[in-house]
Amino acid sequence: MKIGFYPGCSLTGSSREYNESLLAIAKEAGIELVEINDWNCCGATAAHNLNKELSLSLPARNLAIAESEEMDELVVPCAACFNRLVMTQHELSEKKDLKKVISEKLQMPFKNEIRILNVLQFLEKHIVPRLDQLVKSPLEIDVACYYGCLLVRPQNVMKSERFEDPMSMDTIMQKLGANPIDWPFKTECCGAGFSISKTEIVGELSGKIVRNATGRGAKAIVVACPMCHSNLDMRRPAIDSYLNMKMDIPVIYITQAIALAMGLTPRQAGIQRHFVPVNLTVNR
Amino acid sequence: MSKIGVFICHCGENISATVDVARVAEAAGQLEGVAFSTDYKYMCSDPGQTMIKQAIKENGLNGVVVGSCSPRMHEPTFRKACQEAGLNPFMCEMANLREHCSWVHDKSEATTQKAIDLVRTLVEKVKLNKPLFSIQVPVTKTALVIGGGIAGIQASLDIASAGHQVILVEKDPSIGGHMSQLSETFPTLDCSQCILTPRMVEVAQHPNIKLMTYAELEKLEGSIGNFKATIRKKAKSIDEDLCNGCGTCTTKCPTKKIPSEFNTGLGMRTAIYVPFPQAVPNKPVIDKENCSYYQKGKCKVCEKVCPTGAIRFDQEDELVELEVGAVVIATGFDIMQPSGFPEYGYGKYKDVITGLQFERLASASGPTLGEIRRPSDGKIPEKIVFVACAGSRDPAKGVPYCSKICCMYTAKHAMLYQHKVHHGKSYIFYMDIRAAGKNYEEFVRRAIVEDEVNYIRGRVSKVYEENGKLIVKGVDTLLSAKPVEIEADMVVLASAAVANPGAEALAQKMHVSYDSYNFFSEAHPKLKPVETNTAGIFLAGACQAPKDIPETVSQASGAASKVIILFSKDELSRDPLIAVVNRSPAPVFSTCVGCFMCASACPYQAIGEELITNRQGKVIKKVAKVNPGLCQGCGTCVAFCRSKSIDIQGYSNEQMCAEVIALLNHE
Amino acid sequence: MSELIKKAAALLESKSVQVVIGYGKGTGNRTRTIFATQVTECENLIFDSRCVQNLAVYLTKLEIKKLGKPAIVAPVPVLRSILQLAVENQITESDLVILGITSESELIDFESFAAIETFLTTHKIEIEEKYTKTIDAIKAMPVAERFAYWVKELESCFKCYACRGACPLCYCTRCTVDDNQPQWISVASHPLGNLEWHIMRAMHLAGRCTDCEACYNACPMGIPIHLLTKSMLQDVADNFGSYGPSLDKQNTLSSFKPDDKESFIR
Amino acid sequence: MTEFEPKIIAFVCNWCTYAGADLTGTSRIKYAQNVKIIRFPCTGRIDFMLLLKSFGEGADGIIVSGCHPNDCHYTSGNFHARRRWIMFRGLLDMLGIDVRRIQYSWVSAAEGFKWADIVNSTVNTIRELGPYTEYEKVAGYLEKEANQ
Repeated sequence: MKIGFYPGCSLTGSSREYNESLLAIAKEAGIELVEINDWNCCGATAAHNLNKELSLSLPARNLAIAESEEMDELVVPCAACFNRLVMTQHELSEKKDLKKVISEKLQMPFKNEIRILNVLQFLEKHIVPRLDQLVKSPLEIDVACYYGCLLVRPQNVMKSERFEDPMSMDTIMQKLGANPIDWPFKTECCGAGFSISKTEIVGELSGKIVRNATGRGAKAIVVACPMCHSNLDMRRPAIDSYLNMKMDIPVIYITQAIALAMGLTPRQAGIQRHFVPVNLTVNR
Repeated sequence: MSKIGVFICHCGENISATVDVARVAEAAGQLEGVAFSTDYKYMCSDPGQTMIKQAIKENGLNGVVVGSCSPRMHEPTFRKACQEAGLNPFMCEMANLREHCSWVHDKSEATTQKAIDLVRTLVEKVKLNKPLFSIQVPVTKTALVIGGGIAGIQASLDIASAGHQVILVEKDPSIGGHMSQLSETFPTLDCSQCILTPRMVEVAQHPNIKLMTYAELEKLEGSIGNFKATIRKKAKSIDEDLCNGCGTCTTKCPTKKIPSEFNTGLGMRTAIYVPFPQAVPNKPVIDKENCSYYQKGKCKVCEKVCPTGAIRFDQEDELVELEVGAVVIATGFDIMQPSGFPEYGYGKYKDVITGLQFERLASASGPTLGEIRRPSDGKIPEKIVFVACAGSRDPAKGVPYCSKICCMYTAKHAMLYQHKVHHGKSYIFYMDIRAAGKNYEEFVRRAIVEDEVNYIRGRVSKVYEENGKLIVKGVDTLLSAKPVEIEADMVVLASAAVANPGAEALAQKMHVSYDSYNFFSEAHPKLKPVETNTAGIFLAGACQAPKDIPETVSQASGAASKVIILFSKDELSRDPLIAVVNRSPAPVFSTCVGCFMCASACPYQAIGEELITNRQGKVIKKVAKVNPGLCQGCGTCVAFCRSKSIDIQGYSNEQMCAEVIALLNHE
Repeated sequence: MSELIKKAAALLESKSVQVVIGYGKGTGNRTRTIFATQVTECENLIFDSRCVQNLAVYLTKLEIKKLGKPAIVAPVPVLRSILQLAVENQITESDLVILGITSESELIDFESFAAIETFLTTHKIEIEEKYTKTIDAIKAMPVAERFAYWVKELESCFKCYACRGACPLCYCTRCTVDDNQPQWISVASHPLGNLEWHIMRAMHLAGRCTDCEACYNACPMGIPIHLLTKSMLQDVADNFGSYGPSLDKQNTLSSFKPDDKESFIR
Repeated sequence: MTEFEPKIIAFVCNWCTYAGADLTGTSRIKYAQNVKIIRFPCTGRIDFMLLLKSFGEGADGIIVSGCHPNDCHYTSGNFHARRRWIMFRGLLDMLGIDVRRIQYSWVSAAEGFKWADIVNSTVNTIRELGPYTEYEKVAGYLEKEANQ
């Protein structure tokens, strides 16, 4: 089986550590992730509000390339990219006429049959079964698993049963030795796209998330989306100013958590790249 | 020589809007064997039917095709019209030009052409139709009512009062159903038990009603007028004739901490128990799962204290076979399982409860004797949030429909709370207020205006606990259009009304249709709301769809009257669409070779043997024979028969072949 | 086979049976069926590897039935057919005497049909590898090519119905191919009629065929129609477990399991 | 050139799929005109010979549909039908008759949407496969003879 890999823009920029840690744990588990050749923008945020055909063509081109490279699965770690790719696949499989139109635009064969995995699905399928052997230094801390909006939605496409109270990340963290706390902000909005335009809204929304996680005793927030990470980590000044106090809870990617539990070095996990310093060894 | 009449209906504009009906009639008129063809605005109307009758008489028609709606709608109408004109009713067929053509296609040449094709197909079939005569079967004038809630109680009483025997089967130890659990009822606020229990007693005392509680339907065979039902009477571990209902056993039973089903887990019961004080019959059963004797082999306290020696530990389930002529299904509904909404914390937080649990809290016979006290610490809640549409109208929860009763009972709950806790504050998150019903809207107004219940239009996204309070996060979509958070002491979820978990299996046992939510399907959404697609089986109450008490009672009486109509005659006619083994001249007698594969395939054991003998009485041949009383006309045997020796009347090999050829060969 | 002759003669002598159906010497190196009604005729009975006709076909024929109660020489393929005919209520134990012959050419008696079934459990139908290979090769062809292959193969069929006549399980009083109300199958031996006839024949043998190859052996044109029934035998095994006649097992097509698996129904 | 309009015949049972197709109508869900229904009491009644006849009479595609397993109005007609379809499909496949041209489905009385979907997707499939010329050629032999 050939597993493709679509990084998207974030993983090559603001969330390089997500990329590094994902590739590191895949390597550790003996899984090859093949980056698809000449990939392009997924069209997240703007395209689907402006130009329907463009917003479908952009992801479709990436899917078609993956098909042409004979990949069976395509891992898309960024939740926003994943959402665009999955929605495109869903819409084009529902609407055959539209698929014809898009296929013509792509000017390459396009079956629309590749299996797209988000990071949690990838981990569940390929990494979790090998964790028993791979976990070297369990993370014995309380963590808050934060899913955000795009990983589990929309419900009718993702077919997730617990889309208001997902558990998949919690289960993985448990396998790493951590104790995922029971908390109500798993899928609350972090402020998402307002990160740049209206930072104070992010401060309020992300602030409530950070406060609740801290209040319930979590020592780290675990995420699986570059946007969530930016808002919770990079926007800490806005958060602190909304909460009127300094919050020091670190925010890590699930892949980083796995990397650390596998005994990889902090540098291999890329945790030096965060704004809020990460020190998970405190309560070991 | 075929002289077929073709009658094309406009159905107002339902057909004529997309199909060129005049062209269809014209094209039909040119078909070989068609002697008369016309179109008309409403074929099913009196003038329409008269037109058919006249045409039959004037043209000596020997076959009729009506191109109109689905035969599932009006086949009986037109067959009857033909009969009145002296034509055998089974010489009439219908082409489905509405449901299968005009309603599903846009106006176009292709649509008209399809209508012509459908009519031609049925014309070719009807040419091969043969006059058939209804089969008379005797009617067993006993009704089986399944479910002893208010629907089953009402239906039983009505049928029994008309003078017929009724067997009422209830799966729980007592009849009464959900209605017996309710505190007070909207919109009058009269006490549910006060109006229900007299009816329950009436059932117990009625000479025509045989009550079987703690019993379930195991099997149903046969057909309208002559069903054979097998009932499993679960072992109650009690000799009901000896038990005098004194209740000593239930007070002495040492296993006392079993969550009471009747009190929705808010109260406790013993292992030998009567579900509630007014139960009918007022005799206990032993819950084997929780009884120390059954589980550990020790105890028998009940046996020791029983003054009449009525305890029977060795009692076993009993299967009872009953002959019945009609069945009323009145199995009610259930509420959505708490696992359905983890975001509301049901099951995680003790003070998040369902509407049904609130009924028990508010009920004078409930675990708090009618005081609103929250389950966690028994405190009187100062602030309650009610969440309407908890699951309902939410496709993501698998319940896209409206549960219909929640708007009203939530208003009632808030009202009852305000009446009992004057200084308390109540909030209702709602999507829309659906209060269509006599005095319903006025009732909701009263809750808002007089009892000052705070209605917030918006949905709740999350309920979580913080500092001993339940934080309800929702949105107010009207005035502020902003997220709201309410710190509540208790949250009541108006959980969606869903089909009973056993509904699907029951439907399959009885071969009645059910919808995608496992509610039983009525035969027609408007005109046959109490019938099922299986003749002789009727529906009453919330097993068909969520409904409130008045509606349930009306439907139950409706179902009862259908049963009474059925029982008004000693015999009923059945369609003769059954299988027949052929006969041919000697020395062949029948092409059947007697392999009896048809017999092993028949779902009704309707195929037996027939010995063909010569004049001296010597057996020449053994062939299959269909018992017309048992055959239901599925035709499975027909498709099996290699030598085509068995055929089904009305769907014969010749007819089906003719249809295939006609359908595929136009121009 | 002096023992066979002795046994047959004794049966006729004692009037236990009125006719012995068996193999005899034919023209050239071939064998033919003989119907011995006299003790003396029994001497003509032979049995060797050339005796491949399925004699069970005569058990249901009216002309043979008229001769009286038969004894039948029954090597393994015939035994299978006898068992299937018993399953289909065409013969009863008292109707005939079975002169069973094992694959080692030894005589064997059967007290009952059940005894035949027990015996056959050690002689299961096995489709030879050369056939499975051919079937696989045909199935591997592109669909249009496969169709063309069969149309070509069936082209030479002239509807002599020898296949039907040779098959012990084609015992219908009136074959549906002869039914004209309705006309199920196009009459003449043109491609459509041939195709329909052979589909119907195969379907009517679905779950019943005991793989005796009598149809193929009888075909004057050598059309490989036995590949159709063999392929269906494989389908029976793949979808419903074992194949082969059995007295207490329902016939494949007149029985079902609620959890029968398929992958093509939406 | 006009687009190829496939001729598709549907064999459906009275209790589930026929009623389901009625529901498609009452719900006013649109579908292609190419499919025309013949009503049977039960899928158990649907003789494989009728399917064969349909191809012989020029059908490009066939839909066979009835009650879901366990839902048969007659208890088990659909179970028998399913076995028969499994065997028939295998035989047709062996003979090179294109099994993609026969769509089997379970459509209940409540599945009006599903019926429309089955119809439309079958019409699309048959449209892509094109007219069944291979079979027509075989069937057309008769006509040619008659015309001479």
